[in-house]
Amino acid sequence: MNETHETRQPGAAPMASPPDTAAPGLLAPPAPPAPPAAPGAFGIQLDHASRWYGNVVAVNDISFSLGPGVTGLLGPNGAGKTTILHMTAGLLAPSTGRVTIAGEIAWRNPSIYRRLGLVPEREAVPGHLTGRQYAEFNARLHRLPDPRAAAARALATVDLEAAADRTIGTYSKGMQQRAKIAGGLVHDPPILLLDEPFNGMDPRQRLHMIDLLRAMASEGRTILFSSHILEEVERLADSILVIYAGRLAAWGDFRQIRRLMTDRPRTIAIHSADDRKLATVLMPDESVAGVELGPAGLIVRTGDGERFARLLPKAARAAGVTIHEVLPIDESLERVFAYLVSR
Amino acid sequence: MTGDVPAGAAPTANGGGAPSTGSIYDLGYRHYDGPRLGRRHALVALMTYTIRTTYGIGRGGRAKIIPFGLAAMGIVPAIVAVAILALARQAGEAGQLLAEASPLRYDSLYGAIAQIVFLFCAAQAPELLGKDQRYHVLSLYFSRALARTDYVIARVGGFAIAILILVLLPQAIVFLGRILSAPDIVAELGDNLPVLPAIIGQGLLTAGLLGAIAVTVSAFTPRRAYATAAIIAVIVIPPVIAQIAEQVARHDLARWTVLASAQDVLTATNAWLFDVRPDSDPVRAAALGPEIYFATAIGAMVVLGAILLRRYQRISA
Amino acid sequence: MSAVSVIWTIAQATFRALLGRRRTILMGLLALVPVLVALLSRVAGDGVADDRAILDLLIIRTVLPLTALVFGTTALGSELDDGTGVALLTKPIPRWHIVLAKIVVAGIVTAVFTAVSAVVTGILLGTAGETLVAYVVGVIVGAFAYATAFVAVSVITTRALVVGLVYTLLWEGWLAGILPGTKSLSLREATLGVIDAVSPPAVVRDGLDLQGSLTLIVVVLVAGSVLGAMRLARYQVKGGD
Amino acid sequence: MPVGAVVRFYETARHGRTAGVSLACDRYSRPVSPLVSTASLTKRYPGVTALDDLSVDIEPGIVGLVGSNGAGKSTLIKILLGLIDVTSGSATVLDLDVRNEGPRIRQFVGYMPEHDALPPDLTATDLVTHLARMSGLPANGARERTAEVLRHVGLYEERYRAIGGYSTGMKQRVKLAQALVHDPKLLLLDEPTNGLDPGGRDEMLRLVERTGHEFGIAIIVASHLLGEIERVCDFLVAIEGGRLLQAAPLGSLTGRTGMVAVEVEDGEEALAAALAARGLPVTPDGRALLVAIDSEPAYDVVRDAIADLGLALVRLEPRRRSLEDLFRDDVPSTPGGAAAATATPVAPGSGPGATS
Repeated sequence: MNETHETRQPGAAPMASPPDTAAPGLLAPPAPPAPPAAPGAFGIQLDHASRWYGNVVAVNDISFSLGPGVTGLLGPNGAGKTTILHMTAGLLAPSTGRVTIAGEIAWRNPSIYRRLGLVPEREAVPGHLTGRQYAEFNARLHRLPDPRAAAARALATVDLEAAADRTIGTYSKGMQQRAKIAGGLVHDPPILLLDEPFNGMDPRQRLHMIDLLRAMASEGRTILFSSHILEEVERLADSILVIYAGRLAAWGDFRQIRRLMTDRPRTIAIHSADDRKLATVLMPDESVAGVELGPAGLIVRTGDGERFARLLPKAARAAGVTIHEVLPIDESLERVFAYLVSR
Repeated sequence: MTGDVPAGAAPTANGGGAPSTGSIYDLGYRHYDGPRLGRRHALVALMTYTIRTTYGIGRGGRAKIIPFGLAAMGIVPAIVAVAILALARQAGEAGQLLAEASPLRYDSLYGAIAQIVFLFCAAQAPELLGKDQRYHVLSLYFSRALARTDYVIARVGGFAIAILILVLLPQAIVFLGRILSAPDIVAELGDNLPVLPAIIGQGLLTAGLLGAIAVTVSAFTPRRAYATAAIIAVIVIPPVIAQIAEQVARHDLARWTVLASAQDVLTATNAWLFDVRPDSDPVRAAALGPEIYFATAIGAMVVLGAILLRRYQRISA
Repeated sequence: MSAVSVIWTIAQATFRALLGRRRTILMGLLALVPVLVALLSRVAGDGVADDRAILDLLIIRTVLPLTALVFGTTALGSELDDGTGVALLTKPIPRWHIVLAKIVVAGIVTAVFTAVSAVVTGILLGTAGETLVAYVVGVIVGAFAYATAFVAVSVITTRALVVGLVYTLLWEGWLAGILPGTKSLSLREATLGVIDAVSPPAVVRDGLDLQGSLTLIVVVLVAGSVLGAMRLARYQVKGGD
Repeated sequence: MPVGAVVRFYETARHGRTAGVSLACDRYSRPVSPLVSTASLTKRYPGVTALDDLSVDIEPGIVGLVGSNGAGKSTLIKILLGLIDVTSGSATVLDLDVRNEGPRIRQFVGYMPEHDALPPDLTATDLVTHLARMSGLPANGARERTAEVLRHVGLYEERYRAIGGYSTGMKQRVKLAQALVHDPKLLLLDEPTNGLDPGGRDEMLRLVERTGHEFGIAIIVASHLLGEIERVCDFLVAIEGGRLLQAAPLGSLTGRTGMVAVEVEDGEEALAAALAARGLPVTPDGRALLVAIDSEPAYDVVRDAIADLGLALVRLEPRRRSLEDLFRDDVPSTPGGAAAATATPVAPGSGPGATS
């Protein structure tokens, strides 16, 4: 069904564009420079990877490669997101195809964990350890030269110093999540895999974590995280990977993806001083597919967004109508996601 | 919603058939203004629900196999006893000896089905309590018009009644069997009636004690397999210890271990109620007064009840 | 950070995980059973019962295998099931470090619980010092053999507890009685063989001799560790959507 | 003692959409006293203060309850249900005192727990009917209400299958249904979209909105997701470290800031220069340009500048304050709303017993 618009199956995979937005908010304390990935290799790469259990195909021939920056992994429940994350984490063998971390095969290759930080959603944290002990436990297993300092830094990064010496069993859900993140970051990895990282966090911690991940991405790290909260993905991710029924439905910047959906006319809500007059002025132009005057102001459906956007200010000035608001209604990540998974 | 036509618009005059004018009824959300029966009703509803769940009624077929299977195994010996009795009575004088020798009289019936009752408790109690804890259903119960004590009372009460049914059914069959097979029903009824209080008394003790033990143990072990194993251990092991103690030890230390064994306590009360010799060596060896056994049984029920209430008072829903 | 310190880190965490409050009490009670029986027979009994028979029945046949079963299957198996094991797997350390640490800890904890129970029971039964030493040695060797076997099983299947129960109750218990051949694969017989070698009993048993016992124990120790490590290397997280 | 924020709630227009619930008197035409009212409510656990001297009145409507981790959100809900006792202070729900009227309150209050709380072997119909009986409904009343409520939450033929086989979305609907079956006056929802995928979250939020505005049932939604609260709720109560941070109608917290975000396909610099030249200072903000517009002609200046440069006007949107500002450290939380005097926001990780 999706022949109507060419889905860019990128041959030369576009490196996830380095984030053009400056990393807002507080920068994490300057971490030591991440160990360089193998030259020319992508942080995370799937090459025609599939995974099935008997006849059930969980992941069906998916290829993508991610460089520095933040990528959001999206998909309805049961679409195969967790299977992809497990394969990328080297915890699950692909039935066919290759999964590599910094150029190295992920499956049965513990050395990838030197460069890979993991925050799995399912992983339970041992309740009897304190936050500090858990971080130091991870640091020692990574054979870090100074595990205590590394643990302290990781705990500071996730703002857990206050509760570091309480056992994790007494932590709230959000604090347990931050302890897990501290454990996953303690060896300062250049590549990060996070499965619903903000689950259970309160608004303040959420903002802090978003700023943290943005800052880490701007240091050149490759970050892949899955989430169901699209507001967060929209704010944090440079590009998105949408998985649906085990297939890669879309990949890249969601605004570009929306523009590629030429089969869905773009809907724009306009509030102006005189909606009816503006409507009559806009109608003659061929880019206007439909107009509706309703309580939410003037709704225009246009097949050619760019042309209409140039037309609007000129037509309004000609008609002497003041424009107060111009809102594209169906361009949010929510809508794009809904369109992708509803085909 | 289309025009808000009052629900149940009166049909027109043409004999109450379909309203000729046609009307659209409001399918929107209707508030409930029926009766609200409050806490007591909720407790009774939970108790009856518990009894039904114990027998797997209202659940799939699979849930009925164990309870009904065990209940059937409890009834079979009673039916056999009644059959023997009926044949014996037909055979006139010679039959009288046979009737007396019949293995199953009221007093021995409890002993005969004891194992079945233990299995029933061990299998069904976890079914009631384990699931509520393991799947956090408790938070749904406690957020309703019930207090936590109501939940406990309803669950224990319901389970004890279910056991009572299991235990009294065979007795009822033997009781009816005796009367119906007797040539002179009124006379037979006359001399069977005085036994009734003993039957019911022992039934209540058995259901209360075993029910309380099973429910309390499964309240502390949400996982079904462990709960069943634990209940069997609590009911089966003490009699073995009492047995060993009685043989191995001469001193009176052994006498008191018999009180830890629910099985022996019930044998003792059964013997006193029907005034027959208790067929349990430790009980005979301990030679304790009957009031001690009754006190132990009732005391145990009270203590277990308190433990249960405290457990559910402090459990985090 | 040498291999030893990594293994020690895992071991420390495993000790803490295994000796949770509830499990420690439970295993303490199990270890108490032979002591109680010994106490009872000493206080209330007349003659002194055959101490070796009680030690064999209650310690070697019951407390040792069951303690090893619980600690062996939970040391690694429970972490793989509840997800905390992922923290170990996603570390740049060889898999045999993990398995070795788990076996050592399970072995030590089993040995401690069982040996203490054996010694206290022996003293109460008035067992000769030399026999007691034999039992302690046997218990330690048996503990590590059982622990290795059960840790390996817990990586291979999630039903390790059931498999372990079937092995101890059916294979070593019931079948051993009927088919003498099974003795050569029974860790219980191997443990008894070691004990008899250290302090020969009055009546010679027809179980495994020392040489047979030691070969079985060494085979179990090596095979268990290697198999466990290889299997852990290929361990895959289940399902997920 | 922070001033109790008593805010009467009136029909407010928000995001260009009238909130469905007006301050109606309730069905028995008594003037509506506050649905929920707490007076210096305090709850201390050993070592942690979950609620610290909280005084707030909550009116009928959809109320968002936001708070930092362990800030006492679920503690407050449990207290309102009369499930846990109170260290000091008092609280009333529907004019009933939580300290001694627990069972009676719970007859008129529905609760949807956050975690999964459904037995897998029962069907939705059997479970909800049984729980209706637990709320004091007679047998046939329970049966009718269950059928009605399961229809409203969108469970049709699946209601006769065992719950074990349900998707997370369907399980959340069953949990909502059991909270609605006894026709409560107040519904307490603890993170209703927990664990749902985007489609499921959207449906659940629509269901919550419909339940609150069409069914006329007061709702308190505890949630960590500010986007959800902004979309569904009419009123906000924010708790931080157990103390009241903010209690105000949404309209007052997400009002316009007087700045307008202008987004063009390309050529931002040219536009910025043009606007500055015409006396409208511009500050870049990501893809958009923020322009201070305070008069009608100013809009025309922007329009004409874009038309002159022949640029493509993609978005022209008044920038609103968002709930996040309450929680963002660098932005001082401006006192919004009628009388929402707020306690000074407790900085994270400091202060006695702060458990965030």
